[in-house]
Amino acid sequence: MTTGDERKDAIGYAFTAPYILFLLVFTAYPLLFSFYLVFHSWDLITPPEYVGLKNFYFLMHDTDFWQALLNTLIFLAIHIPAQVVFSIMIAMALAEKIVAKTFFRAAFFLPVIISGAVVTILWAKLYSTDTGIFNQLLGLAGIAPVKWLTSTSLAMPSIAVMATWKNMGFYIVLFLAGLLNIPAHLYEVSKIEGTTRWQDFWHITLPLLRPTMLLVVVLSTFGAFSLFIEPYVMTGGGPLNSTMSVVLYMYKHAFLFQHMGYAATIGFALAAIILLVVLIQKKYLDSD
Amino acid sequence: MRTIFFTILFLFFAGSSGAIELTYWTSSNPEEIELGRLLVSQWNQSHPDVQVKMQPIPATQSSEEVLLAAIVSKTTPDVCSNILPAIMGRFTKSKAVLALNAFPDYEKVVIGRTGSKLADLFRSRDGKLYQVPWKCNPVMLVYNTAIFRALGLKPPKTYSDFSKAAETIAADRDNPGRWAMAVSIKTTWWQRLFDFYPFYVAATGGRTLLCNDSAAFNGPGGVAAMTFFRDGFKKRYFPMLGFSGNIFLEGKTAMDVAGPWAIKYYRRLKPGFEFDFAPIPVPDSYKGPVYTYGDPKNIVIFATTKYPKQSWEFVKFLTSKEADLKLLELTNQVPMRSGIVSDPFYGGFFDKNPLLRKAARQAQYVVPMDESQHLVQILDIISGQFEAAAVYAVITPEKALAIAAKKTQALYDYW
Amino acid sequence: MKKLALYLILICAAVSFIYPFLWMAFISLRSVGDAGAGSFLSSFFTLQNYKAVFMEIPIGRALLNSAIVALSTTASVIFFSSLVGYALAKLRFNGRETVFMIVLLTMMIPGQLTLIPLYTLIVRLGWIDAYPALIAPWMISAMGILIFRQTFISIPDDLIEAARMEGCGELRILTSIFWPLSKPAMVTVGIITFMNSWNEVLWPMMVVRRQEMMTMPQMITTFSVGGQSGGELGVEMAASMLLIIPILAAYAFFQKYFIEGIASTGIKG
Amino acid sequence: MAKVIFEKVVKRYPSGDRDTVRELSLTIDDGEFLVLVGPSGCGKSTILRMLAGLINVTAGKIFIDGKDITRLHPKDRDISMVFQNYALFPHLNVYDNIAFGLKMRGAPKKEIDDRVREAAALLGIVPLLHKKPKELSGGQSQRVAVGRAIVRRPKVFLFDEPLSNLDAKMRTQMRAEISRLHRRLKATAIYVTHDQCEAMTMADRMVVLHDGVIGQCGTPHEIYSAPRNTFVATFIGSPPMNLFAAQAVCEGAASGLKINNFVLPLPPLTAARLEIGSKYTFGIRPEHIYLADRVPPGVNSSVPLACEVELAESMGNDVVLHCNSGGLAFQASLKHDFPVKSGDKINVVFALDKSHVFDEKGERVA
Repeated sequence: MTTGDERKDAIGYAFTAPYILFLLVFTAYPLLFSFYLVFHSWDLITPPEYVGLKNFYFLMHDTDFWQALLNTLIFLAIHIPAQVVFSIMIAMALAEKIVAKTFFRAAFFLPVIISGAVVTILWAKLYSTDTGIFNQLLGLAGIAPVKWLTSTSLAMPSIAVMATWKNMGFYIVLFLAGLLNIPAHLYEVSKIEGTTRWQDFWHITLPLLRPTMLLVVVLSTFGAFSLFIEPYVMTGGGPLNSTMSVVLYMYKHAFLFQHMGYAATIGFALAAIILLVVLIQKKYLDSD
Repeated sequence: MRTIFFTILFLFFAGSSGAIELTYWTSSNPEEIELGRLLVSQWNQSHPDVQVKMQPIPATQSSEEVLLAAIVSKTTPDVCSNILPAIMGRFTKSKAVLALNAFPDYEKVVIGRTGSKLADLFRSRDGKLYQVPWKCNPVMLVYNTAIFRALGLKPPKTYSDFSKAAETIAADRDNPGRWAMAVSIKTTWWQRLFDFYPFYVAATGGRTLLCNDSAAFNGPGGVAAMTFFRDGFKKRYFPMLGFSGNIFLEGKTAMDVAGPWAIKYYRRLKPGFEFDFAPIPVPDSYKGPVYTYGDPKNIVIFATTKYPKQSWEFVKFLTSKEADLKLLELTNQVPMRSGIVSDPFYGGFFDKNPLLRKAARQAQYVVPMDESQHLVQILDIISGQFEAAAVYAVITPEKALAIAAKKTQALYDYW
Repeated sequence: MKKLALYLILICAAVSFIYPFLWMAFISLRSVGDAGAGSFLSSFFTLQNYKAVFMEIPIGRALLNSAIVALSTTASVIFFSSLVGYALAKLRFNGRETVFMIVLLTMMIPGQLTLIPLYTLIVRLGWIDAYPALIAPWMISAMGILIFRQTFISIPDDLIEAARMEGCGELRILTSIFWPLSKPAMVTVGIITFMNSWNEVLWPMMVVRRQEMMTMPQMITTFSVGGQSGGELGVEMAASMLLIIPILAAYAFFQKYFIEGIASTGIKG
Repeated sequence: MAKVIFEKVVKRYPSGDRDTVRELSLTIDDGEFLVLVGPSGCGKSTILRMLAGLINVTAGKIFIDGKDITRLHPKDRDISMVFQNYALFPHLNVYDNIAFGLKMRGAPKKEIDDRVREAAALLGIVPLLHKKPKELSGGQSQRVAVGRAIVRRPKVFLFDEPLSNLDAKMRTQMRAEISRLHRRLKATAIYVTHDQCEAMTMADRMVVLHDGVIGQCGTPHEIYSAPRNTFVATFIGSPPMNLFAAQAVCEGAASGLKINNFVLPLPPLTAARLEIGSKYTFGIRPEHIYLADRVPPGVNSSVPLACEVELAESMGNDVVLHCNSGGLAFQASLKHDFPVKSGDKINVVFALDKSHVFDEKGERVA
């Protein structure tokens, strides 16, 4: 038995060893294997076949993939701004002195903890053309039923609205924490200077929320690119592929067609795109 | 008490004396499970040395997926009787199944039962036969006889007949909002096996989707079938919404497309429901026998078996004359046995079940699907184009089928 | 006046967040006959939808599977992540900083990249339709390591030294000193892990095919999408309720930790 | 019970450019209360931690009771330690904190209970047993920490600056209490502090450390009255000893030290050890400087030195005068029984038999 530092060395290795092993098996190996897969065609049953850059070439010409990417970007373009705007609004309301603050916070957080599968199944009913509550409400106002999920132009926005509803509570909490971090004396200064609340918002609140904003945008980007269960349950990717997300498309190739190499290539491309998008966001939100 | 004891004792010794155990997978629908149980218990009683253990394939996933996963993990059973012939390409490619030609009495058994014409449809490209043709479910038009009677309609034979019938149904003032036929707008690949594909097969006089690894479906027959559905959706013969439950059973549509397996299903869900089968409608100009998709399911012996001989004996037992009668009786599906309609052995059954006589007659004019590793994907492509051309009518049938053909071609070009 | 508008907005928003779940609970308790449209309290409540769920699909088994998977994943993440977090925070060894960098780096890898190879790995390991497939790849979390490291670093070294003097080995120090002192971190990591594991649906759909091995969300998704529910709204909603009740109970119990823990780490599934 | 021996112990930290502890050899007798004192960074805590087993020894050996414990785990050395920040486990109450070590060693419940209560009674903390550490004051926490240390009845007690977080009054009180406790337990104790006052009052023997080496080891009195070098001389004593650069000169028959512009005659015994012409350091403690007209009887004083009081710091009983005599600055500590204020001109004398002379290297000459 040894003492002090050397012993700590040994124990340090012993304590990190499970993680290193885990990392090698479940992160490093898949990572390396994905590099292998993108150059191969493999259906899991017959031996993998080296195909060079064929997977990438097919990907470039695969209109369905580009459509799926475009769909996902449309989802992003609606989901993220809506998320940020509404979350900030509600967070600012919650930052005021109000009663039952915990109740409101808990209420907004409710959908966050609930399985996306359940939320989606539930909203599929709410969106139903004949019996859903949205069309019932519209009916009360004398408006004809809207095809929320069966029209090519509305299906993806409908899904984006639902996803915003599901995740908003989480971002409200983040923004609320960000808002409470802004020193109160800054607002006192501006009060003396006689600024309007709107000016306060633009010149104090928003700039100081920037770090939170970046976090929110990056996290929701990661989330948005993982879009899967919502279209899987609600639309199956339709109508006319308008809600086919990249992950759903990848899933289809892997599990319906057993194109492991191609599915890995899609994952590879998607990861690259995610990192690119996040880098761009970082550049614009993290500049100072 | 004592008998139980001795039984257990017997089973114990029987077990330890090295009785062979075979695993047999069946489809998971209740009728086939019942059939499987019956046949297996008969077999086990008469073959104490070769005991068969039956297990239904889990219901939630498609059988194909389960079987592929089993092949990957080398946990395939000895015998399986729920094989979609179209998927066989991948099984043979991965050497997962036994070539049955190896058994000396194979010719006698398989050709003797099925007839060489039908058996040849299931012959692999290398000329060998890996599957025993077992049963089929000719996909046919099924109609609500009560509605047809009330409106004075006859089952439509051609597209024009169909239109006329549909107009009559739509004009029925007593039942507003009733549609002519249920067609799914879902794009899951196998949905097309109950709309586009059988209509395509019928319109082309029995052609399949592919010909020499290349799309064959974008000819006049395919366009005709696609146009039929496009017009149907356009004229609201088919409901264009995602529906739950069986709207045909509920009387919301007058027709549906289904195989004879539906007979038991309908009777179970709605006793007293009146329906009848008819051949799939064809284009007005079509002459000749009406073919359809047969939805065949075959039996294979997996290469993982340790007891090929015993397995083969069991397969022969499953396809025996008596077993085929049980198949008819319990599942209302049609054995792929030539001359079954005229065989007096089955005559009694058919007399009692005229619907199945129809199905058995249709079974003489069925085709399977092509054997291709890309089949699922090709059906998925067609499904997408079906949605575009027929359901939403955003492109013409010709264009849709051309795109589908091009995408199919790309599959063969790249992989 | 302004306050009034504020409350009006908040109440409307809160209603829109809670109403769907109330509706779901309501539908699940309503007798089959009048599923569909209708107002609250229009009929009496019944448990027949729940009975139907148990009759139609092996939901009990799915509940058990989900519980096994979520609980063992959570226990494992807490144990192993705190082990690594302790080493990174309090033990000195060569390569410690490298390991920490790796932990941070792995958090940046989009999961989509490794999903397919991970699946093929599971196939090769023969873990399809088995618990290890659902548990093993999620046994240690980088997020957990990070949270534990940050928490542990603020615990004074004195306590470790005192414990060593008093006869503790390192594992003992972790379990009987650091764990009790980091309850909020443990609860945070625990509930985030439990929630993610309980709600996960894509991964089980990839590695589980046999119905007996399905987890709750997967079972309910296939039940709903696969049409097994036969379009019976009440049954579908009852199945969904069974999925959310455990997490709601956990939420009610740990509400404070749930929100604050997640806010402080900025991490979710 | 236990004799502790350090044998040429070296400690080098991987990051450090030189040894923190250099070839330390030291024997601590059974039952002795040894204080390690020195400025921060002198290596005193390192020595303690090496003995505790909390850090490893680079070279050399440590023995307890003749047994080489250099590479044993802390728990196998039979020692206990009181930490500067008390290091009480915040999640355990006082009772469990004290009982912790016994529990870890699997002692029977009954025995644990008896011993904990005994220790608590000894320290007067019985009413606190069910409190959590955060409810305790500093003094109470320290008592609990001591309780945790004594309950196991180890061979050696280690104290790592245990009183430095307490306020002055509490410190004095605890100081006395620890001393009393030590007399009662008669265990070997090693006490680290940077506070010379604690060292002087508590130690049987003290070790003044400087840059990883022992400056001097001896009883507090030895170290006070005969510091071995200028470091020890200035480190021990408050206010610190005055040191003047000096040169040995011979003026007539008597030799003396020339400091600044005056010559200090030395007693012959001292003078004999000096080499004329060499440079020396002359040291005199402030308390050994007297007003020329108030020299107590029996003091061998020097000739009066005229100086100006630049600052008079009254300490109540004493007054510390900051004096300047023609550029020579020094401090004198006088009994506060006469009026003196800044700016006054006074004459002082040095008590020559209490003076110290160090050579150029700073080593004691006389």
